[in-house]
Amino acid sequence: MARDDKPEAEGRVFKIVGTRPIRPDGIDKVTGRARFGADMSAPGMLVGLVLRSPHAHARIRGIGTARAEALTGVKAVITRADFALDSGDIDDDDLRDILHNVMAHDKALYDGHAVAAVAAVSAPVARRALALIEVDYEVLPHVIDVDEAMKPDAPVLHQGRSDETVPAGMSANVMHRFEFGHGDVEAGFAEADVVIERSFRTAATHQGYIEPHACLASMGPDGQADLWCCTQGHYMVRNTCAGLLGLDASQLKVTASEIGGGFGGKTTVFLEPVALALARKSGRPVKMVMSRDEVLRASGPTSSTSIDVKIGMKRDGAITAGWAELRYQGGAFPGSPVQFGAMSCFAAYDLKNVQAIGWDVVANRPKQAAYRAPGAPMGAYAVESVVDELCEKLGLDRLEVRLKNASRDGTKAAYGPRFGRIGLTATLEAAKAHPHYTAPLGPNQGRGVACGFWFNFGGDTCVTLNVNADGTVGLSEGNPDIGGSRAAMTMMAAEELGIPYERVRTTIADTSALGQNEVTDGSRVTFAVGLATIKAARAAITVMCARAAKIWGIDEDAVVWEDGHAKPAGPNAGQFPPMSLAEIAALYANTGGPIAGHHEVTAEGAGVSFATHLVDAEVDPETGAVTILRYTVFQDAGKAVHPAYVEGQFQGGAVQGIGWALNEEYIYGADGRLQNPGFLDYRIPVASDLPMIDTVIIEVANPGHPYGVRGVGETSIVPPLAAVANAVSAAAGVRLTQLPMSPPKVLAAIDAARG
Amino acid sequence: MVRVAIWGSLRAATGGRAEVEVEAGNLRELLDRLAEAHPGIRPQIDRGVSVVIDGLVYNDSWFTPVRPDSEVVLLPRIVGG
Amino acid sequence: MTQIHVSTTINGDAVEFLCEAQETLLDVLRDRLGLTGAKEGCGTGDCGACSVTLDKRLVCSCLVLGAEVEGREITTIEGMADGEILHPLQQKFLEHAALQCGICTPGILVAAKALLEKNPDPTETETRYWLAGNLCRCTGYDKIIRAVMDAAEQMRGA
Amino acid sequence: MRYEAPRTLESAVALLAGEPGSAQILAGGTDLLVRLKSDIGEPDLVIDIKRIEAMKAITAEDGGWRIGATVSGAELGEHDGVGAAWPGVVEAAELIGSTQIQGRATMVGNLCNASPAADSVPALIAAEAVARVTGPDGTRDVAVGEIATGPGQTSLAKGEIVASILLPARPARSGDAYLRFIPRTEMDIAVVGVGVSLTLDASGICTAARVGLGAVAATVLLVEAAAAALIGTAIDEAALERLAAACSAACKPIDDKRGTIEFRTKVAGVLARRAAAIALARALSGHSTARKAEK
Repeated sequence: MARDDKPEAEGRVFKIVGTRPIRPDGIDKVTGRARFGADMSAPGMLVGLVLRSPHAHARIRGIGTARAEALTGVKAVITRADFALDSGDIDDDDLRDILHNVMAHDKALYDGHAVAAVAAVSAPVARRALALIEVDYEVLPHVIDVDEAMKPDAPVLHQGRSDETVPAGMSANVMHRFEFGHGDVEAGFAEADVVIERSFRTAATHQGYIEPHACLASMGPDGQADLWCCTQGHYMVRNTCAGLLGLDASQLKVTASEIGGGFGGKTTVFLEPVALALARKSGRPVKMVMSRDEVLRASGPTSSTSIDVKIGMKRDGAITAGWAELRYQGGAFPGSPVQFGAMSCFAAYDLKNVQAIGWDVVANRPKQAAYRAPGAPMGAYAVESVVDELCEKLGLDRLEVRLKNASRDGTKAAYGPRFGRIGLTATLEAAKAHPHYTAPLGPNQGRGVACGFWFNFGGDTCVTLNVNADGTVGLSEGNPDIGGSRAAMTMMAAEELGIPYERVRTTIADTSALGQNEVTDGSRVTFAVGLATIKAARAAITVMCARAAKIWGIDEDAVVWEDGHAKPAGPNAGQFPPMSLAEIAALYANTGGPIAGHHEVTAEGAGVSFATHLVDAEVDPETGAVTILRYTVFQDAGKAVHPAYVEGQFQGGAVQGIGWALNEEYIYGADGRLQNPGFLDYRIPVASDLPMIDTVIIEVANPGHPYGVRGVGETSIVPPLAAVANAVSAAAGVRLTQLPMSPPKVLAAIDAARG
Repeated sequence: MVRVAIWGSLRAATGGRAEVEVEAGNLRELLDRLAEAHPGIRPQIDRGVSVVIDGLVYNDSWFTPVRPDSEVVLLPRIVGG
Repeated sequence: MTQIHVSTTINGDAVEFLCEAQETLLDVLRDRLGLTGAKEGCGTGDCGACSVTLDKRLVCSCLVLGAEVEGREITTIEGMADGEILHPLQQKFLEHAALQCGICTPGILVAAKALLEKNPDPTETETRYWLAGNLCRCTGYDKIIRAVMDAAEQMRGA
Repeated sequence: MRYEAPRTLESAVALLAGEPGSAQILAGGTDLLVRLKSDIGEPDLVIDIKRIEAMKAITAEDGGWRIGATVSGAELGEHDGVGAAWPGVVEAAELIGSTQIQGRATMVGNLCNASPAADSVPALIAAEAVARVTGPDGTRDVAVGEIATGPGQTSLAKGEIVASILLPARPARSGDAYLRFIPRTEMDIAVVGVGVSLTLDASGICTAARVGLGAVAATVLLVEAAAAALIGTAIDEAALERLAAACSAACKPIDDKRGTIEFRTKVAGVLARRAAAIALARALSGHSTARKAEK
């Protein structure tokens, strides 16, 4: 069975993988030369702006565009009627929902929902035009809270969208029910010495990428179109926009700009189809850039949640049963990530009896988009809080209890399959041995620990590697470089070819240059694109060995590749001096033509990943203010290709989690409008809020990758909500069950506990 | 016959069984046979599933071999951020 | 609409431009002068991605009107390297992997340079507070702070 | 929108008074430019007062300091004289926004925006600072506490500009301090802000005190009961407790996205006690202790 396979990488000595070279796009990014979404312009370019609903829920009775169209300088005004394929013509539910989200149909479903758009010669003219569009709204009752939305009498967003898993009699806002688990939880609770059941709530948070969505579209009357945009996946943008606008995929060329952060939030489209529709109607290039207010109101934050967890434990720390019910609102359309919450929340534990139930619910909020390990941090927060409380109640060491119950190689996961090679216990052992775990704490200080898990993902991947005549190598791949992946690909290509890092240049190709590439998501890029890069390099090596064989007049099979050279396989193959890659490349024209390797694959076999986080926090008992004093991340990377960027993923995920735990939240007024659509009151952590974030990279090789790589980007945000909550609860002397743990909530909890 | 583990909320379509058996040599056959034998699963297969075969997650590769002794688990389609 | 004529100095070069009264310095830099190194992350002075110096004072260019800079001196990220020689901060950011996506990087470099010109030997806490107006969502700030402290040490030794 | 950058206060006043439409003063611009983008407020005329030489200065006056309307937070923080005399006022002004905002934002702008949560205003009220207002009918001096009349509303008549603020001379054995509560360590609007200024006699008894309280009512409050709790005492624990109680009692806050009524009411007392302790230490030490040390 696959899980018993020895990883190919085991015992391999790397020359480049595992070092820390300077990233190839680095100089562009420290000098301001790198071009991000909003940095492109075109001759004759117009400015496009979107008119957005001020209502949380309203029927659109009519839209009058005549006055806006009459304004001098306005070149196009569009509404839903301008999309060739209206909802009735699209049989794909997901695509139809994307279109409904990009431009409202019969109803505006949230504050910020797009209802019309204009293209004009300048931003001031476009702004004036927006004010001239007349929308006749019939305001409807709205619902924001997930538990409220599930009530039978809640205002309903869509009728008839609930699927076959939803029991009769529930609110039409409930879209889907998931259930996972095995064993008999009631029997398990009966065996326990202590059973604790708690309810938790988490607020919706936003990925908070610093670069707002931006794009530049142009389209000729022949339907040929070009689109430049910041996205996690330009192939996805191509396919989606072609579908929404009725274009052939081949007619729409999408080029990914440099991307200023995404964290899952740029895995769908918002402006891109609108810009294309405006460009088509106006006959001019159209640039669109969201304001921060638009990003927060109308892109895709993650779910707010309401979660119940019940866990039983014996006196010796053995968990006898775990049960959870998770309710996630995913905004105005089906598709909250609740199934991932339900699948992952008990993943760190080897349980005989476990059940997790998830409910996908809609509410009058922006349609959620993926956010780094979508759905997992909230479930882990609830489960790890209860495990922590059980340890506290039974007087047991928190790491020992986790080790005692930890998932190991071959454990049947709570979500079904058996784990292959996993590194959870290695992260727990490393945490136990780390000086952080036993460092003394002062008054009002507490230490928190939590584990986290993410599945990781592979997907469609294409890589082409061209060997140039001068012995350098051009690598083309199709995944936007969101955090240093060009460096990782360059390293893996150089490692496999046996040439210096500096001789490889990696380019993110546009959609016309390569076949389909899955979005940069699911922690897939270093794993899947890396795998394809290695295989493409091996294909080029096969060609080069064949060329050397021709030159030497020996059999192709008698040539091997070592340290960047073709060599006769052994004494019987003949006595020829090794030929370097550069020597073979120089003779390309005489030996059969240009030399290349490529690999196209739907990569499967991504290895799951675990992390353990340790955090110390101090609470000011008079104000509820929380200070993060110390933080250490222990995570399994499989193999860290560029350790500095692996550490960066660990640190960045931890800090996003700290923000989620402490101060980030979507705050709605009674009118259903978002009250904090800006970085002033949507409070992401600033530099002075944080200590250094220490990291320990664990390497338990993934058998599914030639170098043992596992994805690292997402797991790092799973433990911090719980770890920080456990630390704050310990410091405050009272268990906190709601996120964010903003000072008013912490102070109220302390005061309530004191009576 | 390959034994396939079915997640909880799909068990309504399998008469409550947590595991069903189908005759299949690869992933495509497995999904086809599942949908034929248990039509209630088809809407979810259309919405998207991932299949774990011996601990590794597969989404799309129809011709991935499945052996009679393989451990096969059906899951909702796994994506990421 | 009548436009305002402005003469100013940007990265040491004399520059003239026309702008409307409500246009910000950031709009002028990006849309009229092609200096797209300064980024707009919020437009309200909360993220620091548009940081430049105005008469040697660190400011958010989104909160300065283009019309205000008549006769002033502006430096942007495009003026930080000396030809092909990177500023020590730029070099240290590369060595420390102090950027992931890179969108906040120009603003943080401009802000860090202003810090080291005022205080060549900042503590970690001083560095963190000085940079509190520069949001970074990728790195958790750790490697940024290390890069700034390391650059400061190198510049003191130079 | 038109932009004007007059060279004299008189011409600025004339422009402001003569504008038939709406007009706004541009000093640091850190609030005005945000408002310009929010759709609600593009005025017909913006008058940039930063070209007026007389408003750029910090000058000694009658033992105190006069701060011009266009002096930025960063410039104020770099001025040793003001920092030594009124460390609490300077630390309050320096808490307005980031380093970048400090490069632009002015204390007079902070006052004239009339936000109940303005950081410098509680400290200015505690300092008994006086605003000098110039308008078409001449110049008048007004207590800073009388400038704001409600959120975003001021007592300034059409054409009037606050040209400077005078921080008065202060007796020996005086100290002041400002503390605010924010959820992060920087980049937030005060949820509660407290400025305390006090003077001791030779025996350490408090002879004068003023307490300004921000973000707990429609305008920044001068809490006389809080001052009374300190005056005549050695500012011992009991006095500090009475001060805290008086501050909490004076709160008339609202629930909003930044804090609850309950939270603001309680934290006002906590911060008042802490700020008074810092002011006391400064009065006893005879000079300013390090500003921003209380992180």
